[in-house]
Amino acid sequence: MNNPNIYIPYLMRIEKITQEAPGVKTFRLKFENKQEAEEFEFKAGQFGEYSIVGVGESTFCIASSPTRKGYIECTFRQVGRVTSALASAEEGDVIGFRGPYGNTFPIDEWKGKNLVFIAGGIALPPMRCVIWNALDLRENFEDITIVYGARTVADLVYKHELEEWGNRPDIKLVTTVDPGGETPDWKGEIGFVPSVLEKVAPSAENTIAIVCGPPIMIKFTFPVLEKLGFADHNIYTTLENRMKCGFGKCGRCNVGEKYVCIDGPVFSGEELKLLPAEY
Amino acid sequence: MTEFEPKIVAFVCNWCTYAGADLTGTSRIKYAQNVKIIRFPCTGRIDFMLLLKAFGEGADGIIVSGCHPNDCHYTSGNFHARRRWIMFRGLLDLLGIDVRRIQYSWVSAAEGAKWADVVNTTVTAIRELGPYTDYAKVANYLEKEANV
Amino acid sequence: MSKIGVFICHCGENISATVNCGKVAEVAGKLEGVAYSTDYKYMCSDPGQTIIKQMIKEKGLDGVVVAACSPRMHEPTFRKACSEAGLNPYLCEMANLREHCSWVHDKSDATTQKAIDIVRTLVEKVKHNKPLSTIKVPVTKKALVIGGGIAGIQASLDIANAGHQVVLVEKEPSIGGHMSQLSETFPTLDCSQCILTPRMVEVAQHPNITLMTYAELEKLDGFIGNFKATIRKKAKSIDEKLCTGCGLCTTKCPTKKIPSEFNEGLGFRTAIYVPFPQAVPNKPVIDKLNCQYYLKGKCKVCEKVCPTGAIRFDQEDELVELEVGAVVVATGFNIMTTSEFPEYGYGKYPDVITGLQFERLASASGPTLGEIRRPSDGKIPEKIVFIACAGSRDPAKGKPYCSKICCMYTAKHAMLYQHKVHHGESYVFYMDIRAAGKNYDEFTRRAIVEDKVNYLRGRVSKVYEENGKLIVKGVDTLLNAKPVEIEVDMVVLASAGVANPGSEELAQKMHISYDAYNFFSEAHPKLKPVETNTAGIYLAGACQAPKDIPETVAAASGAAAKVAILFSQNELSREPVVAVVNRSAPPLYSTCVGCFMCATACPYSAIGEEEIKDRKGNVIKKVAKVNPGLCQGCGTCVAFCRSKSIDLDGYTNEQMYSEVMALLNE
Amino acid sequence: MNELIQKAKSLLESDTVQVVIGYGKGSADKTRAIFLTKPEDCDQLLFDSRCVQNLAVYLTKHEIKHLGKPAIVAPIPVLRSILQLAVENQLKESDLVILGVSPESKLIEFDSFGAIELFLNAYKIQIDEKYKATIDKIKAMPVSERFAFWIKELEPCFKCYACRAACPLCYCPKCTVENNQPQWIPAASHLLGNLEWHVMRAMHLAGRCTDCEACYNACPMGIPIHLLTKSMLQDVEEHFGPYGPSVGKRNTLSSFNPDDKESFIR
Amino acid sequence: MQIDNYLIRQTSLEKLFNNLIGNGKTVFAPQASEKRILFEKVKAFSEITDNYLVTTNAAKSVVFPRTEKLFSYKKTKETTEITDASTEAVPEVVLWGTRPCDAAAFIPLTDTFNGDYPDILYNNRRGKVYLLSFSCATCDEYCFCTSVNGSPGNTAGSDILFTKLSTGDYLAEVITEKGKKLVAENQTLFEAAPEEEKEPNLAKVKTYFNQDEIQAKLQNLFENPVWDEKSRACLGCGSCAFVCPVCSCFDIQDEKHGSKGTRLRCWDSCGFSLFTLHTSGHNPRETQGARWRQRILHKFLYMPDKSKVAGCVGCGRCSRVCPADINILETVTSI
Repeated sequence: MNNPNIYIPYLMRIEKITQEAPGVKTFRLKFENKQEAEEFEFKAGQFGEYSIVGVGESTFCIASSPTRKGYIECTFRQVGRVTSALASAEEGDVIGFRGPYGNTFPIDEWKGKNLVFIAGGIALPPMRCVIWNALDLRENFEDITIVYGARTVADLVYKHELEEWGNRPDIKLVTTVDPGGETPDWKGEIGFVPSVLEKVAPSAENTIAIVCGPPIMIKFTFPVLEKLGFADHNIYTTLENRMKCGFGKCGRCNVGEKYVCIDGPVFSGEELKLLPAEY
Repeated sequence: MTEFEPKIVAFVCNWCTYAGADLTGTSRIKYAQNVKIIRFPCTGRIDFMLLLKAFGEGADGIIVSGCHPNDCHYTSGNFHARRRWIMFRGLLDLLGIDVRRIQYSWVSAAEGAKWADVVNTTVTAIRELGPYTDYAKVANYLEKEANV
Repeated sequence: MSKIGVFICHCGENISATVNCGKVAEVAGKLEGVAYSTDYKYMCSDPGQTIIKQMIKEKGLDGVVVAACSPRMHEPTFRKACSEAGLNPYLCEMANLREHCSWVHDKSDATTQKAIDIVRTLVEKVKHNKPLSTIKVPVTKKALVIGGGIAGIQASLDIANAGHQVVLVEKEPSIGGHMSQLSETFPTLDCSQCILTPRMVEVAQHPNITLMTYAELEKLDGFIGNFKATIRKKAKSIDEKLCTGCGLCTTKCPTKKIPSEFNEGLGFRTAIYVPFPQAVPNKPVIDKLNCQYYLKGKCKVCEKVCPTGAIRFDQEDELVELEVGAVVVATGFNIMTTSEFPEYGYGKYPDVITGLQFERLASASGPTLGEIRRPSDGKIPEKIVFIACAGSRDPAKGKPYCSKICCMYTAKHAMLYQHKVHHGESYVFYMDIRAAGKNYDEFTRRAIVEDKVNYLRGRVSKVYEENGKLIVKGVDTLLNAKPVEIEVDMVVLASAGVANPGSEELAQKMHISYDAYNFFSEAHPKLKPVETNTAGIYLAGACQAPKDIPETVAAASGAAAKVAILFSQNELSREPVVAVVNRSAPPLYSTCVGCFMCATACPYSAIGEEEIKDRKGNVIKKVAKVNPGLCQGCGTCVAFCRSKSIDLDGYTNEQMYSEVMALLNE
Repeated sequence: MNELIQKAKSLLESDTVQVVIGYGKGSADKTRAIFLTKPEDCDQLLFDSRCVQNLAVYLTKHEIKHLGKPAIVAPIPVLRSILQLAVENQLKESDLVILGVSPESKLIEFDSFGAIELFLNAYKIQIDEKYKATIDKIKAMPVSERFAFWIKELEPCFKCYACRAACPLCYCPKCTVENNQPQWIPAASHLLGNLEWHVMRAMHLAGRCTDCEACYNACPMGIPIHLLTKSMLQDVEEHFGPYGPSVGKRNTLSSFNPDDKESFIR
Repeated sequence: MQIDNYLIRQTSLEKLFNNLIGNGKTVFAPQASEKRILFEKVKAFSEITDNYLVTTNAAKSVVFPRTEKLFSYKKTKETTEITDASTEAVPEVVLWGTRPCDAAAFIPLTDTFNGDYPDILYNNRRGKVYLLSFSCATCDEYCFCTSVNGSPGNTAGSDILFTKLSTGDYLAEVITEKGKKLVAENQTLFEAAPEEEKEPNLAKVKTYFNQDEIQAKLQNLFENPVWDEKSRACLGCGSCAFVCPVCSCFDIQDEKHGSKGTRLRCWDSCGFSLFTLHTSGHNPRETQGARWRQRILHKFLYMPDKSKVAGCVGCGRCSRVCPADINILETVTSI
């Protein structure tokens, strides 16, 4: 449609709904308009504004890989008004989407390196995009390690994919749940992500670490990475400030001078250290 | 030109007026189609904002009805409601929101005929007042003005 | 959005005669969120319900709207059907197309359109319905009865005989109440104590009844099935286990001139005393306010004479906590101190007495052993005037209500007087004779006709003393309002029945409501006469309004039956239409700001406080908390809450708002 | 004045309170709320007829609570608000020290809310005759004209919520307008949104408003919103008797009298 | 671009106004009422007041309405139809009586609404606005345009700037193409440039600080007690942002009426506590101090860093209306 009015969303039909965890759903979305589908491009790390017209817009990352064409996926937890309305949508319903917005993971620069993905809880989706992106270009990278934790076993998202990754010989997957969140037949780790990471201790040599999670997890993960010898410029994370417009105008996602929506959401550890604690 | 058919919303309590309106039906007493009922447990539950919302969404008139004083199923919900309506009505009147368009009544479960009468007299009264264009102009302001 | 099924019922032709049901189903099918829509001749029939059940399963419906008759008729039917098909019953709503549409309008497009509007409104409501489950509340099968008069006695015995534990609390040293003070009872003139005493003994001996005399309710928390009562057992200063009730102490007590409460001040008692000979328990208490030892630190005569060493001067009040499932309030009434009517001379002239005092004079166990002797000089009054409505039916100076029992007891008094003083002359000043009741009118007739009591219709304007005689000035309205003046020896005032002092405080402790005269209010004047608006608390007898004995006993048995019904279940199921205070993410925890205005507006005192604590256990704020056991779901608090922090399940803000929106917008 | 300064000083010196909320010199010829935490700063305190901001609003703000126990300079409108806040369980006697200021600018200390109530008995809320006349004038307009009058008045409102922010009784951490499930009041500022907001604000203050005019003083557009609350105060008096906050007494709208009179319910 | 100078007689102003109206332009000009002076739509010259320092509200609502439709929609069970709320058809608007600070504010405002994502709704409106400003002959203690690279006779942003001369007539400085177009349409009203100097006819606005210095100082001032201290009295309302001619934070809101509705853009303010609140309950700007810091840093550091233009034009409106008398100048000068 390429409407000059930047506030007008694409219309996308929900092709598939997956219940990932209690209150967490994944939508697979397809463009209503063929031309739009063909023209649409995005890169790992970018996000969009998903909306139910008449209710409002909500911001989440694109959770599918740019290497998978023809659709996008998003994963969200039902918390507020818009996510509640989205959660009550059925397959076949039409929702709005604006995007892609924001910067991207510099995945091209990571060629020939080891990758360590560290994610907690509902923050796996932004990571999933880049994980699949890397897996689809597997030959470009050396070792790939994924450390993923959630509060309880039930709260782990993408369970089917975790199983798939776990079975792949070319990925090292470590899953963990918080103490008390395990089930009797839980075979993964028990413990918080930072301590599990410390135990797994990936080598920092020629390695990029990508961290996504709640602020508290990030706070405790960075020192561990530092201890393991990761340089700040080899660490990446994404920030999730409140947003409305997605393109640097509405004024609420500032972290200091940076707009998370256009200067982010991807920040390297180096950049993050320069930002004031406003996220 | 067709005759103006007012849109009227009735906010009624479950125990008296809703039951009273059921009795109107059981007694096959006819009344105008303009009034549609929304059921609340008690007049005490009726939020004044809902009345305002009804006008905002194009209602020409409103009926609020519940148990007679001392008959409230919950003993005092209607007493609280009465105070609320006294204050609300005063405020609306000051603001020039036409209080003639809100009919309050007490209709008991036994007053099927009274309910029909309340509806019919309200419909007649609102018909005489005409469509609530003053309010509609305010409510639809955005439709017409915003992007010009 | 959503998968709602809409089922339009023709109700035979009841709906389809004026509403185009097919059209309604067709339009409903096009509404957003509606996954299935159909119409059928009888939705409530077995095949009709089967359609609903089938579609719930087949289409995976997550909401159902049945457009048929009034929900007051068939809501339970359809909710049950949904439940049987695996859908939460509270996801089913009814659109009232029959009573509110087809029956009240003629056949026309407008009628069909109205039906469509109604269906659309309910579809929008259902979109916001949440699955709810009935609330289960456990029941503690023990009852607390407050007040040991005839009402409390009757209620206790009935509940105990139904096999449940009862704690009977009486503030006086003995149970029995006003009835134990009475001489004879109308309309049969049988001896009050003769019929009461066996009941009192039965209470004392009943294995299911725990009797606490000289005790009062201190505090009542909790809700139906789960009350926690704190009882203050006032120090009796005796060890009840050791005391044999021999009575030696009461005969030896040097403080003998204390006006006896039981005898309405017409006799005396000692400081250590048993209120009356037939008292239950028949063990004394020490009246600390009058006991020499407590007043001056010296005496202890009782201690010296007690053969079992049962006197305990150091005894203190004891607080007992009880868990009970129901409470019967039977605190009775009192009579108005007629000192408020100086024109009658009560308190000024010793021979102007109240009806209750007359009962004591007429009682065989009373200070005069049943002889009618006037208090001033013990002479038998030759002429006596009874003044009815002393304080009743007098909005200006007394109580506007009729005390109900006075007409009858006045007739009884006059009759008793005539029986005991054969040559005496008695007069009754009355406003109306209210003798509605079995054998009541016959009784008053008998007083007039057989016992020659002179009934004068009119009010007394003044009673004064002249030459040792009381002059009663009044009017006889039946003789063209002729002034009447009678010289008499004694005047008896039928003073108004009033609420007990302290009943307001008691009501507040129990969170039950009371009327302008401090009588406790029933939940519904017609249909719930023994319930209060607090579930699980019941009323028996004259604490609710003046009542005579048969009425009191009936009410007590009624209250007891309610308790027994409650106790017949192990847990209570309640409709989940209750208010809930929201919770949100920290640091807010709840949008409730703790102004507690909802609590003051709640008719059921169902709203209490909850402390919100952080992880370290520090109290961050206090917010309202609705007790689902007490909440009846009126929603007054919801409309009242400024920050919209309270919502009512079943009638949530979202639901009601959506209904208004949908009703007015296509 | 000196009395007040000395008292404030001694309270801070003895650490009885950690902050004194009072009036100080503002920009141009205005006065402003000042927050003193050091005894030596207390000389900045002043009090005169320009001090109309209702300082009670700060008692419920978390940034101010953070400073510790406050002493507050409280002329009559502030006292009334404090009392109403106490009625609504937002303040305890031990939470603050009240430096009352009489209309003669005398310092009055209060050791309890009861004492404030007693003092305020001599200063009952009274609607100024001038406002009564204005309200009467508005009420005398034909209904359509009245509506037009108010729509015109409310039109410039851009929903900055200064009226809410300045009102000591608007202390909810999340106001109804911020509630979006459902969206009771449109977030947008347009005629309907403005009208609904002001109706709701007035209704929420019904029987609570202590007539301090903070809302009107705060409004950057000078919209006479205080007329709404004033008129409602008149209504409260007319229908339910004299009004003034009283600890232990229920608010007008959370109580009722079975004999409440009205003329419009059939 | 070369600025052309003309003289316009006092009496010609009304003619100019009438011509503008006659040409079908909508004119917004200061209108006085009891408690405020607002830019409002005027039909007659007599409705305009010239007795004002600055208006109470800013002129920004002409290009950035406080509530603006982004699009409307209609939904059925199967389809969603979106109708663009185009601003192409908005009429030409003349803003008559803006002050130089008001006009200057359109520069950062336009910056914000452009960049990588040009906002066509804004740009269409902006393209149709003519700014006819009037220099300031008076100022008050809240004015500080000279501290933020402005002046009472600053031409930046305006299409034509009028300066009243001692004779009562006006110097007209025609700054832009748009201005020149207006002059061309009203040639008879514009006479040869006057001799009189402009400068003596301007207000003397004190310079309190230097924008560039402040910008430098603010670089390292994120953690500083001044933010809490200066904002202590802040009530958390949005009046400062809403009267500010540069502030442009907004919210996006949907309004729904049955199956139809609109998506709207409406003003928002960084002073509101809910502005940055996450649904999780976390708030990156927890206190009013952090919000006040954002306001100051955004205007005096972030905006000039990003687009070379400060986000404050020194009009002083925010300080004038603040119900708690928080003064932006005071905060900035105290740094």
